[in-house]
Amino acid sequence: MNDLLISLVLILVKLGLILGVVLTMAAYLVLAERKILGRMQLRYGPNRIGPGGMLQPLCDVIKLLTKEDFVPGRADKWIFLFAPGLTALAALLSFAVVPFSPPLALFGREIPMVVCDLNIGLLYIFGLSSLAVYGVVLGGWASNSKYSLLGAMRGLAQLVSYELALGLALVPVVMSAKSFSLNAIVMAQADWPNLLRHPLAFIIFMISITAESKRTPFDMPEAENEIVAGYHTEYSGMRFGLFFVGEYINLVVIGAMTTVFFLGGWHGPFLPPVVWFILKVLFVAFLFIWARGSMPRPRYDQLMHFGWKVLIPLALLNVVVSGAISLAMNS
Amino acid sequence: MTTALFYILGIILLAATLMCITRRNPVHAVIYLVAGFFALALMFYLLGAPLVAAWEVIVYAGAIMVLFLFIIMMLGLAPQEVPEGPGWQRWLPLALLSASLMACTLLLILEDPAAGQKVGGFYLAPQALGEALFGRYAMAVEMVSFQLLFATIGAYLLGRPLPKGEDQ
Amino acid sequence: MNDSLLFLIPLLPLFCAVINLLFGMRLPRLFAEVMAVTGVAGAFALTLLFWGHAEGDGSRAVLFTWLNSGTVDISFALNFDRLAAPMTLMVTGVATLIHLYAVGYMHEDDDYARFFALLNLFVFAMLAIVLADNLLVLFLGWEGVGLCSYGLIGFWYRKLENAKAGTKAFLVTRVGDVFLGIALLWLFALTGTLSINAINAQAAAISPGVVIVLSLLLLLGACGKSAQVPLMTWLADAMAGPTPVSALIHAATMVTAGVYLLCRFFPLVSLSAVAMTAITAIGAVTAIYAATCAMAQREIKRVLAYSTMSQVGYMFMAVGAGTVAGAMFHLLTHAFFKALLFMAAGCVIHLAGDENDIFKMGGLARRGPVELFWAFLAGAVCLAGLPLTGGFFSKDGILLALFTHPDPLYRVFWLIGVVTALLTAFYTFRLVYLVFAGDYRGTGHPHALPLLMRWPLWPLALLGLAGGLFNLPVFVGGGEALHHWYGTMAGREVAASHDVEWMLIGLAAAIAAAGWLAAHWRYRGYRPPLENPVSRFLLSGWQADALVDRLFVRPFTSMARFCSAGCDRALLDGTLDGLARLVSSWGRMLVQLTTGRLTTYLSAFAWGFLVLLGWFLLKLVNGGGH
Amino acid sequence: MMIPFGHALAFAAALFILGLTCVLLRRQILMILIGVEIMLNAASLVFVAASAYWRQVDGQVFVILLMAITAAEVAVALAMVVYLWRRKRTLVADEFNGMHG
Repeated sequence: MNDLLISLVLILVKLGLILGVVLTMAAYLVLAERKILGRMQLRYGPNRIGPGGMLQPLCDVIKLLTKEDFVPGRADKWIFLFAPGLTALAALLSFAVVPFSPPLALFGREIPMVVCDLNIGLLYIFGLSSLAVYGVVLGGWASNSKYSLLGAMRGLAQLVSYELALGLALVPVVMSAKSFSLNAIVMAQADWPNLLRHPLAFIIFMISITAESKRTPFDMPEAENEIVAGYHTEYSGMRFGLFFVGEYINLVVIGAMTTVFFLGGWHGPFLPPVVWFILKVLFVAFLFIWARGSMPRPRYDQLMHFGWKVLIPLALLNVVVSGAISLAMNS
Repeated sequence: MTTALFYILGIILLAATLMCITRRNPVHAVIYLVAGFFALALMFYLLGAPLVAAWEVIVYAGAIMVLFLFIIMMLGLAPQEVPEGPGWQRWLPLALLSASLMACTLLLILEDPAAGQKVGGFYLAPQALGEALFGRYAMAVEMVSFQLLFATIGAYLLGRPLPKGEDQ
Repeated sequence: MNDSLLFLIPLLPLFCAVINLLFGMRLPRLFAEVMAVTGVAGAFALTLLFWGHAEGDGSRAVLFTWLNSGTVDISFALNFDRLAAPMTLMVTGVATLIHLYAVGYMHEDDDYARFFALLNLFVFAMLAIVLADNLLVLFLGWEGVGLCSYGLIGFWYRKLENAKAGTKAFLVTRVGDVFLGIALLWLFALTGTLSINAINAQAAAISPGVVIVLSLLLLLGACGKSAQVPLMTWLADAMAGPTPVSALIHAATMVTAGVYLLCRFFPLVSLSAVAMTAITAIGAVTAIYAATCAMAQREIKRVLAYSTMSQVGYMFMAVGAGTVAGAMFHLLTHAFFKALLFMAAGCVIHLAGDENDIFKMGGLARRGPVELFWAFLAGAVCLAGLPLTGGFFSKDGILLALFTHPDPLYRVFWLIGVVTALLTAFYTFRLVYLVFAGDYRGTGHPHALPLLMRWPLWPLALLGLAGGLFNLPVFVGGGEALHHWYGTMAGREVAASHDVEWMLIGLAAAIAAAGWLAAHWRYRGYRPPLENPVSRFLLSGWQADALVDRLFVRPFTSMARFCSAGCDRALLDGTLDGLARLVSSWGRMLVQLTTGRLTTYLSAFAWGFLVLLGWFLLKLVNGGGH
Repeated sequence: MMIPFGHALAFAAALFILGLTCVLLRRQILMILIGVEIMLNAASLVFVAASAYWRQVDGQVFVILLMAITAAEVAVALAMVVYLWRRKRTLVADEFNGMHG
C-alpha cells in the first residue's frame, strides 16, 4: 500500500512538473517566435510588457480568457465546443511517454524519469497524433463555414498523407533500437545519435513532421491569404486560444520527438541530461521558427504530389536499405 | 480494478456503438464510433494485446474513420432523413438473428465449461507478435500486402473523372 | 565421313527454309536467293560425298529419340541405302537446277522469301520421305510435301482459282494420306515396330489376306500422291502454281513419291499377286486415261501434267510387273526430261506473253532463242520414246517386263502400254508442232528470258537424252548398271530371249515413229481444235471432276444437309431450344428475386445466416455444446 | 485482470449484433459500411480474447491481417461511394438498382 501510494505521488509529481514545464515552454515559444520573426523581418517584436516583453504571454492569456466565447449560429454546437480541447489534449498526452532524463536514484529507489515507459511508446504517440487530426477536422467541419471546411479537409488530407511517410521514416529507428519504447530508443543512441545513422530518415521525418504539425511551409490548412484562417476561422476567445496553445505544445512535442528519435535524447557531455534534453528541444523549435521566417508556401497539389510521389517511395526505399544494412551488420 | 475497468469499457463500447448506429448525421456517427474504438482498443490492451490496441487506434481511428470523415465532408452529406419506417420485413430477420446469436452465445457461456474459464494475465510483447507475423505468417502478410496494392489501384481507377456523358 | 553427318542432307534445306521464313523479307533479295540455292546445292554435294555409304546394306543415322513410350521407341533416324541414294541424288540435283531456274522465273515477284522458303521446305520434306528409316519420319515428309505443295500451288493466292486448286490438291491427296495412315498404323500394330526395314523383314510372317489389304491401302496412299486413278483429278488443276513448282513438285519429285513408297515396301507388296495385279491395273488405266486426255488438252502445262500422270502410270506398271529397278530407271529419266519440259514450257509461256493456250502459239522456234526449241525437242523426244533416248530405254524396259510376266493377264497391260506409247508419241509431237511450227497466232508480247531460265535446261537435256546410257540393256552391249546397283532390291529378274527383246525394241521404235508421223500428218499445218463431244470429253479429263462431284461430293453434301437440317437443327436444336426455353422461363421467375436493391440482398444474406445459426443452435442444444 | 472467456464473447456478440443492425436497417451506403466495420471489430475482439485464452500469438496476428484487409476494403468501398455519388448525387442504397433482373 505504501509502495502504491509512493508511486502514485511520484506520477502526480512528474505529471505536474511536465505540465508546468511544457505549458511554460509553449507560452514562451509564442513569445520567442514573435521576437525571432521580428528580428528576421528587421523589427523588434513585443517588448513593452515586462523586461524585454517577458510578460507578454501572460497578458495574451488574460486577453483570450476575457473575450466572448462566440459560437456561430448554424454550427454543430457540441463538436464545435470540444474540438479545440481535443487538439491540446492530444498534444499534452504525448508527453506521458517521453523520457527526459536517465532514471534517477532517490531515497534508495530507482525513479524512471518518464511518466509511463510504455513498451509501445512510439505507437502511442502515433495514436495520439492521429487523434489530433480529429480536433482540426471536427473543428473545421462544425463551424459550418466554407473556409473552415476547406481548411479542415486540407488538414485531413495532408495529415493522413504525411503520417505514412512519418511512420516509415521511424521504422529504421525502431529497427536499430529493436523496441517501440522511447526509453529503449534513447538508450540505443548512447554511442551516436540516429541522426548520423539514418540521415535520410531524419530528413524525411523533419519534412513530414512539419506537414503533420501544419507549420510553414506546410500550413495550408490555415493559409491566411487563401482561406482566411482555415479551420479556426470561426473560433474566438479561449477556444481559439486552445488551438493556438495546442499548436505550440505540439511544437514542444515535436522537439521532444525529434530529440528522442534522432538527436540522442538526453545523451550529451558535460551538462546534466535534463539540460541537454531541453536544449535540444529548444534547438528543434528554433529550427521550425527559422523555417517559418524564411520559407515560401507551396501550392496545395504540389504538397500532395510531393508527399505521395516523392516522400513515401523514398521512405520505403530507406526502410529496405536500412533493413538490409542492419541485417548485413548483424550477420 | 482492471476487471471492473474491462466491463466499464465494454459498456462504453456498446453504448457508443448504439449511439453510432442510430445517428442521422454521419459525422456524429463517426465520432461515436471512434469513441467506441478507443474503448475497444483499451479492452485489447487489457486482454494482453498492446500492439493490437495501438494499431486499432492508429488504423481504425486514425486512418479508416478519418477517411470516412473525409468522404462525408467532401460529398457534403447532409443529415439524411430516414426514407420510410422500417417494415416488419426488415426487422424480422434482424430480430430472429440477434435472438439466435445471443442464444448461441448464452448457451455457450452456460453450457461450455471452456467459456467459464478465466482469461487474463496474458501479455504478448510486440516483438513476439512481430516474429510470428513475419515468420510463420510471412506468406499471409505478402498476400495481404498484394491485396492492399490491388485495392489502391482499384480505388485509383474508380476515382478517375467520369467520361463525358456518363455524369447524370 | 561420319554416318551421323547424313543429317546435313535434309537439314540443310530445312535450315535455309527457316532462315528465309523468319528473316527473308528483311534480308537483301540476293541473299535469300543465294541461300535457297546453296541449301539445295549443298545437299546435292553432300549426297555425292556420301555416295559410298549407300553400298551394301546402306548406313543408318539416328539424330535423336523422337518418342519413347513403353515398348515404342521411335527415333528420328535416316536410312541411306541403295534404293534411297539415286533418288536422293536425283531430288537434290533436279531441285538445284529448278531452284536456279526459279531465281530467274521469280525475279519480278515481290514475295520471293515465302516462295523460296516453301521450295526449300519442300525439298526437306521430300528428302525425309526418301531417307526415312521409319514410318513416322516417312509420314512427316509425306504430309510435309502435301503442305508445301498446297502452299506453292496456291502461291498466287489472290486469284481465287489458284487458291481453290491448292485446296483441291490438298484435299484429294489427303484422301490417299488417310489410307496410308491406316496402313502405317496397321503395320505398327502387326509388327510392333515402325522401322521400314524391320517391317519388310517381318512381312513374310503376316497372313496373306492382311498383306493384300495392306498392299491395297499402301497403293491407295501412293495413288493420292502420284495422281493415279481414282485420285488423279488434282494434278491438272495444280498447274495453276508457278512453273518451277510444276517442274519440281508435279513432275520430278512429289508425284513419284507414290512409286518410291511402293518400291520401299516392295518386299511386302510383292508377297501378294493380287496386289501386284492391282498396282499394274491402276498404272495401266491411268496411263491410257491420261494419254487420251493429253491428246485433247489446250493448255501447254496441262498437256504436260497429263503426260506426267501417264508416265507415272508406267512406273506403277513396272512395280506391278515386279521390277523395281525398271520403275526407278523410268522414274529417274522421267524426272530429268519432265523437269526439262516444264522449265522449257515456262520459257515458252514467257515468250508467248503469259499465254497458255497452245492453239494461240505457233512459230515460236523462230520467235525465241533457237536453243529453247532444241531443249524442248530434247525433252519431247525422250517423252515420245524415240530410240536411243533415255525415255526410250526406260519405257522399253517396263514393256519388256510386262511382256515377259508369266501371268497372261499382263499381256493385256502390255498392250495398253503399247497403245499408250503410241498416243504419247502423238500428243508429244502435236505439242511440238503446235507450239513451234507454223506462224505465230497469238497476240501477247514476249517477256525477256533471263539467262538463269535458259541454261539449267542444258544439263537436264543432256541427262534426259543420255540417261539411257546408265542402264543400257545387255543385248545392246550395255551393262545394266542400275540393276547391278540395286542388287537384291532390284526386284524380279527380267529374262527374255534376245529375239523377243529385239522384237519389242523394234516395235517401240516403230510406234514412236508412227506417233510422230501421225502428228506430222495432222498438225504440220495449223488446224483449229476439234469441237466434237469426244474431244470435249477428253478435254475435261473424262469428266472426272463431274464424276467425283456426282459420286462423292453431292451425296456427301446432301448427307451433310440432312445431318444439319434434320438431325442437328430439328432434333438436337429443337430439344435443346426447348430445354433452354424452359430454363429461361424459370430464370425469368427467379429474376424477380434480383431486385438490384442492396437492402434486399443484405436481408437475404441475413436470412441465410439465420439458417446457419439455427442449425448450429440445434446442434448445440442436442449435442450439449460439443 | 481476470474475466470469464464467455463474457468477452458476449461483448463481441453484442457488438456484432449492433453492426448487423446497422447494416440491415440503415439505408445510406456509408452507414452500411460503418456497420460492416463494427462487425469486423467484433470479430477482432473474439480473436484477441481467444488469443489471451489460449495464450497463443495467432489470434493477434489475425487481427493485424484483418486490419490490413479492412483498410483495403475501405479504400475500394469509399472510392465506390464517391463514384456512386457522382452518378446519382445520393447515397441511399436502394436508389442504385441498375442491376435488377
